[in-house]
Amino acid sequence: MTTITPNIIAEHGLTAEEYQRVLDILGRAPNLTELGIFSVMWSEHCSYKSSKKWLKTLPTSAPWVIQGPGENAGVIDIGDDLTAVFKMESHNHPSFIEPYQGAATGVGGILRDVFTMGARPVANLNALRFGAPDHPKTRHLISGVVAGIGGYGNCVGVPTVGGEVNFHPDYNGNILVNAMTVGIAPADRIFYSKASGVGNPVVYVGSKTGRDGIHGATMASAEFNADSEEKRPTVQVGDPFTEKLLIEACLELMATDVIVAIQDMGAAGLTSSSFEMASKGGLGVELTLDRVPMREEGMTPYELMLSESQERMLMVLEPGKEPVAEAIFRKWGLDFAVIGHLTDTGRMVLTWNGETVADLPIDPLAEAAPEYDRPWEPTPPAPVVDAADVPEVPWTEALPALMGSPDLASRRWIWEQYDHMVMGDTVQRPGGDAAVVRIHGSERGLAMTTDCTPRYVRADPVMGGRQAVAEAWRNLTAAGARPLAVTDNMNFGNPEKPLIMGQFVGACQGLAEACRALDFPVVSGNVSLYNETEGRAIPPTPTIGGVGVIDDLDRMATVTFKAPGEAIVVIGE
Amino acid sequence: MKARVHVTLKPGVLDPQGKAIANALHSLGFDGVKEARQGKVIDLDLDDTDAEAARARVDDMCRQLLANTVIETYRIEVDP
Amino acid sequence: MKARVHVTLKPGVLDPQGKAIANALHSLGFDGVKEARQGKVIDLDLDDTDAEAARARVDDMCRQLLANTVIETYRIEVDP
Amino acid sequence: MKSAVIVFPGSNCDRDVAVSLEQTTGRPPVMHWHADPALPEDLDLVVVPGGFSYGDYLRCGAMAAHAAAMTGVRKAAERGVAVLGICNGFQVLCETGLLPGALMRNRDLRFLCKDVHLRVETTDTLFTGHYAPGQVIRIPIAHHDGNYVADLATQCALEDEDRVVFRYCDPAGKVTEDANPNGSLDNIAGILSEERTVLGLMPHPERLADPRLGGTDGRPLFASLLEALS
Ligand SMILES: Nc1ncnc2c1ncn2[C@@H]1O[C@H](COP(=O)(O)OP(=O)(O)O)[C@@H](O)[C@H]1O
Repeated sequence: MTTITPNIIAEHGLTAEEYQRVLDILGRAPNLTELGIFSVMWSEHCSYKSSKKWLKTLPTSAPWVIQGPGENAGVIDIGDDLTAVFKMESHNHPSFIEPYQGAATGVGGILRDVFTMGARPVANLNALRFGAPDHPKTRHLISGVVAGIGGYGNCVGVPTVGGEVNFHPDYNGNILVNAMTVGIAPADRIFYSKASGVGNPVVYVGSKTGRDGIHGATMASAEFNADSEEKRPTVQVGDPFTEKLLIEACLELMATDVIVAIQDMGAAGLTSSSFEMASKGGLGVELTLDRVPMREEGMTPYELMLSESQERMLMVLEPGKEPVAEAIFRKWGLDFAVIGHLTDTGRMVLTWNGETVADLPIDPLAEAAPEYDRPWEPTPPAPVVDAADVPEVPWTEALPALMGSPDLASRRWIWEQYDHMVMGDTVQRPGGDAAVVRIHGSERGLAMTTDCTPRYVRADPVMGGRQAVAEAWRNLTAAGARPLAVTDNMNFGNPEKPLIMGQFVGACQGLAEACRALDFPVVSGNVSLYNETEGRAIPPTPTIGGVGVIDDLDRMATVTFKAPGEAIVVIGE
Repeated sequence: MKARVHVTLKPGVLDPQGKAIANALHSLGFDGVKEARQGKVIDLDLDDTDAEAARARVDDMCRQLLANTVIETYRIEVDP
Repeated sequence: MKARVHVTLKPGVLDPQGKAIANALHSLGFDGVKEARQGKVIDLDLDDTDAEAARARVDDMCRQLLANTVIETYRIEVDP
Repeated sequence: MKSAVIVFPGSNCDRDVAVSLEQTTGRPPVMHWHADPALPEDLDLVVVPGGFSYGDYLRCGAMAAHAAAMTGVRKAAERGVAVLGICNGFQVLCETGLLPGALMRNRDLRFLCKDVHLRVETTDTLFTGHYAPGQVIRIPIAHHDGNYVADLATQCALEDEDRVVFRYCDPAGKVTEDANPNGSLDNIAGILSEERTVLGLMPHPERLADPRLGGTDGRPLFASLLEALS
């Protein structure tokens, strides 16, 4: 058995203080598997330790909000006994390492967040930021990312209807790939992750578990030898066909009454899904890891718990209903395994070859997750530019320059690589202010958009945060929709730097103010911190994804001029 | 001079193609296929006349374009 | 027993992938690439123990599934 | 008119084409699961829809060609039942040999989703009676592998027997290299079988058969079938 050395602790990203907390909770030293579990549960990604304090200040309720932040995705009432389920999530780092697969698996992950809730995904959007267009890597990154988003979404058969793209040299070493999915679910069939029912079976479905994405840092620990790099790819490869099967199988099963709780295995796979389900239900869980479908030989409990293999889900079923579920998953050609059951011990117990390999208290671990009030400094006000100092440019020069600028140039090259019409309900294609997808079988529509202008946020985080929300709101109203709610994706640099933390705090404040003023609550979101290369942070990028409803598609508005001779009116200041 | 580059996924990387091929072969009744993996071969027709120089250049091409070394490995054959 | 199948486009069938590779290599500054063609390699891990029988079965697999003989040819290597 | 739509696990335009069939013919098609070899009796039309049948990782349509349901489709085709393959369906029909030739990766290697113009090359078919000869229509494409290839003998036969149904063209109806989105041989977008009862085409007529979606140029195809097959 591996001895836990300070080196191994550091490689798992735990500070000395955090490790002391581990010792206090367990009353003993953890083994490697347990340490791995703590490290992912307390990672920034899972615990929101730097951001939680500020996320709590966002407005999250309105009469039409059915589920705010805290579940796999937000849920809002859109009338006619239907709900819209949506969320945005980042896959920044993986997309920089391997643009095609990084972006593709990002789309896969956000789709799972949405159909886990019982919704059929009806649209994808993506908010992208790249470095300078003439930077040697940009071309490769953009073509890989776009092909990856298309490759995944096109195969799964969900139209990619919108998004945004910006360029700035400060993204040269750290691009942003934020993917959003919108789904529609019947109001009386929403599924949640809260486990219940002691003794109920815990079921694994989807693809087999391989050694994908097991954290680079953990590779160095004693169990692994020098040639392990080859065996432990940190980049996951997506399998959109399996995802399509998973969507269909899950939705088919959701039409029956056998699912108690369901959760996708995203980052930190089996660990966070089982922990979250048990923790929300105030229960314990016992898993027999030998039963997990495995793709490779010789996998260890540590690897099984930390693997980020894609296209997998965890469910709690009604007792005795395993055969119903199994038949559906087999019909769709997917793996299905009962890997454990719920207990009343409040502990997570993992066994392997008949031996207990981990035994952790769930609530203390979740409650003791670190939460930081990081020091922050407000962004110093940007110098005011005197209009007189701005050189005058004749419009005949300004207009072509603007039209040719990478930030304004047509995005047709991108969206033509996305199937934006599949499902037969795209009534407003990409290229307008907001995309509009008809609610199938009705004359109503959902409008959606993603927006953020990072240079405004960098100049003034509060104002920039407000502006992003206002822009999303305007884009929805411009399509004739009633804006209902937003999801956000907070992309920032290193929160341990007070100025960066100040950007985050300011943007949250701006977001909160605008959302409150517009009655446009935040129902889901994601935080991506530490977006830096060589000490230089990306421009602060709080991406907003807005959703609204159009009650009568005859009243939908589009951007094109309709006929010669019609009046052109400018409104606003 | 001809060069051939074999590009294969690193062991451990999920190979959806290979998986699909194995499944399809099974459903066609070809049992006994334990595993299938799919790779690429790129055949290049080069101006070079020196095998060693050619190999070095092709190695460059692989690292820059032909293989995605994050998930793939490659092997070069030069045919003098 | 391992078998390897090489699937290549028939000569005369225009290969968009190969052409794109050659163009990309040129634009990266690799002159002297006269032509590039891309094919597939499928590695199979088989239960068989007899090389001849294995070859015959893999030939069947190729004709039925692995190659589209309208545009592709294939070549089988069996590794005893 | 009684129709069926084959549903592979990775089909994703099955519902779209079912909607168009129902809208234009007033009757919903039977959705037929890929694993079932026995197609419903008395069918007039089978549709093999767009999508990614079994993931299409090896070659588009390669695995679908061996699906149980395709045995039924082949038999139906032999009996003279009309068969329509759209996009992935076209690829599947080529792989099964119900149509000649093959569909390769697009010339620019990219997936392309956009409206294109097509010239209706023949109206002497079950599928195009409601178009005018030479009519230019606007229909979307959405594919990565729509680059049609065939050997010279096939190319000549298609030409001589009036079996090229649609060609990519410019808005004025000129068949030019620029109007060819994917590198297809002779700008071919859709072809017929020798018996003229099987049509495969890359563009998606079901995507522009509803005014709400921005056009109805796809509708006459379904209307033609309704008239020819009822
Ligand atoms: N910036 C944010 N604003 C509002 N809610 C957020 C934000 N970031 C995360 N959340 C919420 O926190 C919860 C956990 O998010 P996350 O860990 O990203 O989900 P997942 O488990 O799907 O990976 C989600 O319910 C999400 O909606």
